[in-house]
Amino acid sequence: MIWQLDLFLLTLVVVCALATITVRGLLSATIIFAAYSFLMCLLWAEMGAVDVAFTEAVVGAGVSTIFFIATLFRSTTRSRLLIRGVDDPHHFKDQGWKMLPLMLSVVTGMLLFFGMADFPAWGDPESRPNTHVSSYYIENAVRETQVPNLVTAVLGDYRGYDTMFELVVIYCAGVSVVSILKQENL
Amino acid sequence: MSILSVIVAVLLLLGVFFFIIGAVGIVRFPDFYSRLHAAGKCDALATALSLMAIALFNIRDFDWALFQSWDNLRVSLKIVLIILFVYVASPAATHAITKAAFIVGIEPWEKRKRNR
Amino acid sequence: MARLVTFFIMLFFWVLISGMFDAFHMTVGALCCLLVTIFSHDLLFYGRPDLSWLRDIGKIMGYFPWLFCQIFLASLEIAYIALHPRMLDIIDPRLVRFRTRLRNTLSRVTLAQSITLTPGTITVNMAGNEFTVYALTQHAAEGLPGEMEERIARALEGD
Amino acid sequence: MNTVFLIAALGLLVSTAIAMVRVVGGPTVLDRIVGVNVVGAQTTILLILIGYLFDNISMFLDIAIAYAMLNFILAIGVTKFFLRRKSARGGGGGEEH
Repeated sequence: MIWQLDLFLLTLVVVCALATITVRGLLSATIIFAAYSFLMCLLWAEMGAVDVAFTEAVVGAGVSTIFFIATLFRSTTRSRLLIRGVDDPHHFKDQGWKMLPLMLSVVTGMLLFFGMADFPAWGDPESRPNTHVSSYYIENAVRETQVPNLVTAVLGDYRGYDTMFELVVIYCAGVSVVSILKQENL
Repeated sequence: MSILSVIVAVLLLLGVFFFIIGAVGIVRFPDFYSRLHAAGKCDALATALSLMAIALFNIRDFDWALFQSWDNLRVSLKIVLIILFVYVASPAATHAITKAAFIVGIEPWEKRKRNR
Repeated sequence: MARLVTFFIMLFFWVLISGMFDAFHMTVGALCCLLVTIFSHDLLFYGRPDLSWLRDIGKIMGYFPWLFCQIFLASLEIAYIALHPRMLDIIDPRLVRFRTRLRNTLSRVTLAQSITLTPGTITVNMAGNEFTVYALTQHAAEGLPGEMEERIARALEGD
Repeated sequence: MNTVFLIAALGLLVSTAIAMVRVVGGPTVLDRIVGVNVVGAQTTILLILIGYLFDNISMFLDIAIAYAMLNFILAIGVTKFFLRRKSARGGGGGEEH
């Protein structure tokens, strides 16, 4: 965890997220979302969660972007093909500020933020998960599962059913991408 | 600080410099097609320079007798593999984007238009 | 022949990427490479089942350093343009069409990729032996196809 | 040497920020695609640099390879749909709202 990189990446991710929801044209939003995904994966990798980063890269940047675009090109929404759409300033005017959703999201965000205060510090060796579950895995995983890599042992053995259905989901996603991209009359 | 470290640092910072130039280029150039030139520089030169620096740094203490250093050599070869992949793939991607732009009908910026 | 070469290239990549040298992983790797070879041996080398590709690889390795130097020089030029305060006066984008004398598909594709890789020029279209290239400056447009075509012809077509 | 890598990573992030200007504010969708491509190339390098900072290069390298490929697939996949719609849209300006 390198705080300089963290700060910079978080700023970029927030900019990306804001741009995704404010930009006119769904295609543009999809492309910005792909950039968001790339940066998010970098953030995961930077915090040490390499497996999450890998999933984010493949699913977020690869599969979901292609899915979004395929859906956009097959559907007939009015704003689907805004290829030259520059963000026009009247966009917000006709909507007005919706007060209730704004209040709701601010309150929820505050609650989540307060809930974060109860978390153990990042990488704290004395925290509850690190003293109870991990030590068991560290001591017994090699003997019980014969897998040299600890993360693989947890994912593939102790949480085997979870991982299996995750793999089924990813496989289905791959098959659907292939079947959508193979359509001749797009 | 050995000579290798200096070479690695120079290559790496040169790569970062070209990345920054590429980013400035895609912001400053007037139309879509000229932005592609700047983006191509990022892919072709900056990626190769920085990856070469990292690959060189990875085999800094290569020793024929040690298994560990053979593993490092393998990692360096993987990095070279990325360079080769980028060199084959990025022109194809650029070509695809250019073709899409012609089909969509984005007009190139021309000098004559400004003088008129 | 083509299958054998494909198999060994696949195996090389397997070893490079996996890094495990015990019997189990090597066997799995060999099986995977065998399957890939059976299903798609005609993708890597089509219609050329002789050893001439080895010579080609050797020759094209001599071409890459020159290409890299060209990319470096052209990048410096683009960097100068991108940082110039009055950039719009310098650049003069234009489409250039020219015919190439290269005969193989492989060497033509190499030429197109090299042109795109060199900053300042992008191959827009390649129909038969006619290339359409989008150049950023007049200087970049004048340098086409020039030395690059000669070197590719020497490397890949044996002229 | 770690300092050099950290400086390089920060420089790369600065250039990512500059490229994001084009991604966020690019006038056309294709400009955004070019921007995303550049961001992807920078991210590949950045991942390997982070791998060095964590002293665990081989694990991060695999993600970097996947990144380099995804970057390519993204560009090809997006433009494929533009190419497919050649006949349907007739090369118009694309300003349908």
